[in-house]
Amino acid sequence: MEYKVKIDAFEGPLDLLLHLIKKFEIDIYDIPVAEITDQYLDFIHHMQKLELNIASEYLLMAATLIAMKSRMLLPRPELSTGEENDTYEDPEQAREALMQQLIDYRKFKDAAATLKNNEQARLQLFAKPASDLTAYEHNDLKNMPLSGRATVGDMVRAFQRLLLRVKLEKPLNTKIDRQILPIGQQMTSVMQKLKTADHALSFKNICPYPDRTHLIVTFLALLELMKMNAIVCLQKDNFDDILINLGEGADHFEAGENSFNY
Amino acid sequence: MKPEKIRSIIEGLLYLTGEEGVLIEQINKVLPECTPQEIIHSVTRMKQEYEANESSGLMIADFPNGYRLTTKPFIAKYAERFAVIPKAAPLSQAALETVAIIAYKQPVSRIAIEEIRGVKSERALQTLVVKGLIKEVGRAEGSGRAILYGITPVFFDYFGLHDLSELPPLSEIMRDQNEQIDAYDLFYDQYKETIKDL
Amino acid sequence: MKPEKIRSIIEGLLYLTGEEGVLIEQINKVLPECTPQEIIHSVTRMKQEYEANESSGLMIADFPNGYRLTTKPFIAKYAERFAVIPKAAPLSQAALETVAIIAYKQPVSRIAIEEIRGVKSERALQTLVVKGLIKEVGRAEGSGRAILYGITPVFFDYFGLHDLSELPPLSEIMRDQNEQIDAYDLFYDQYKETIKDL
Repeated sequence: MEYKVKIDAFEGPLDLLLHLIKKFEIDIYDIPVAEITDQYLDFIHHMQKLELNIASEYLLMAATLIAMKSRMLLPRPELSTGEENDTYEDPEQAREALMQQLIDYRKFKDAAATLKNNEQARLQLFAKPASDLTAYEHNDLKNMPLSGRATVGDMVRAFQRLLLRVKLEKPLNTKIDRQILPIGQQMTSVMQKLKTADHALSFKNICPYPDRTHLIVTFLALLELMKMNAIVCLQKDNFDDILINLGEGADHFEAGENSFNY
Repeated sequence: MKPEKIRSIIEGLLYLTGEEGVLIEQINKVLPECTPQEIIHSVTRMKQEYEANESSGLMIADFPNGYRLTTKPFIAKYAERFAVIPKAAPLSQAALETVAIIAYKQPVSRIAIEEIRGVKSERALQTLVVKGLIKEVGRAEGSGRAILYGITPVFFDYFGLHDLSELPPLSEIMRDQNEQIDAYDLFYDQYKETIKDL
Repeated sequence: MKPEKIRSIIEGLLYLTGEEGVLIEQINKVLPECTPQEIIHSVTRMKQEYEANESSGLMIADFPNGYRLTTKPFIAKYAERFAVIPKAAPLSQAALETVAIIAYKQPVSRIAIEEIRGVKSERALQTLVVKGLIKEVGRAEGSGRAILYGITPVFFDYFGLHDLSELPPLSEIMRDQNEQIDAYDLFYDQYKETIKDL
């Protein structure tokens, strides 16, 4: 007989027994104790030969099965009239109990399979993080009821969600960071924006995307465009918003998408 | 209030609350002039519209007494191209069995769970508590005063269930032997995945 | 790819990126088989549909090279009503995240908090200060002299704690996270870097 299944694949002795029952097409309602015991021990021995660690639960079940099997081979002792023999364990009862245990366990295993399907379906559904509504909240101490307040658990869960979210955003930014900075592309985009607007635009208007890489690329693009006289920058006073307008060289502007890559 | 307006406000709230979702009761507080029935009716229609609309990537998912706007399952593939979405690792087999037992038998002690599963279940319980799927709901009487566990609202959310009645009754699983064997095959397939020639 | 499918995928991405918005270029990476023109065309149509649809509370706003899904202006009134509903957990996700960072990392500046959260946290800090859960505990050295925040006795009272040692250790909070990522995540190292500092 071949053993191709590792013991790790089982959740415990009951799980292993269910596997053997299925594999050898045994009727769970009429378990042949001798046969199942032999198969179980055979499996365990193979695992031991491979020097795999067998959890104590498996060995305990082995002992139980052996005890059951040997008792079934012995004749049932005659009970002296009027006196119950407390030490005698009816192997038939033990077999019934094991059957019931296996059936119960299988029920929950099936229920777990249903839950697993639900879980799979649910893991396919994504949602955005909740919007920050603090802007709408009234910052009022009276608004903080003592009953139904947040628990440490709420805080910990919020923190875990945060860690997941950070992870969600991190790789994305990294991807943008890693790509070649498309300054040429950004130059084209700035020129397009200025031409469409037909008036001076502030730096904020040109690059409101709050991403550092983006700001830097846009800034570099502006510097290149200034050098080409394609744009002019105006600032009325120190710290005033810088306004950007089309320059004399605007009509001659032509930047390949791939030029000016750093 | 016009049904169109009701729908638009609920849609707005669904968007704003995102993954946290919104309770019927909360919608009702925002729209006191509507009855809960009107709200449920409006969401139900919106849900059907989203579902029927091939060109929409959104859908409305239920959780107990509330709703959540999510992307449709087929979007998952594209969302993953967009960002490394933290694949919430699915629960282990041990954790799934343990939470199934708790769902059907709550309140239930660790010992009772271990008796059914035939193995130690401490780690599985710990994982489930940390994930918020189960919690301590009381103490058993008697000397040990063992902790009793029950499921939490997060359980329903995690498995996309409204309430326990959506779980197949345990007795029914019992009745239909053939179905049971099919379900068992599913598990067997998983075993095969771990098969290695020894 | 069918226009309906393109639209649905873009809608899904718009929803998932929420207030952050998504760049045409990013959409293009998810849908390399489409030209930027096709993408712009699809979003423009979607935008018109949302606008014309009286029963939708959502709209698409432009920003340079990208789009953002947001609620229509009239929803603000209802968002306000929603925000003041006493919640089961009366602190918002934003406030809870912020106070958690402060509890574990105090004294800590706004900038440091924003670096961890990846979003502006001024409002959340303000809320927490007004509620008395956190307070200014000093100033950072250096030119900026940024305000440093720490937790207050109200914090302990509010969360029913005696002292900080009763908070679950960070390692425990993260173990669950790490279990989830271990096998899956290519960015695990980066992630560790992010949380190492906490």
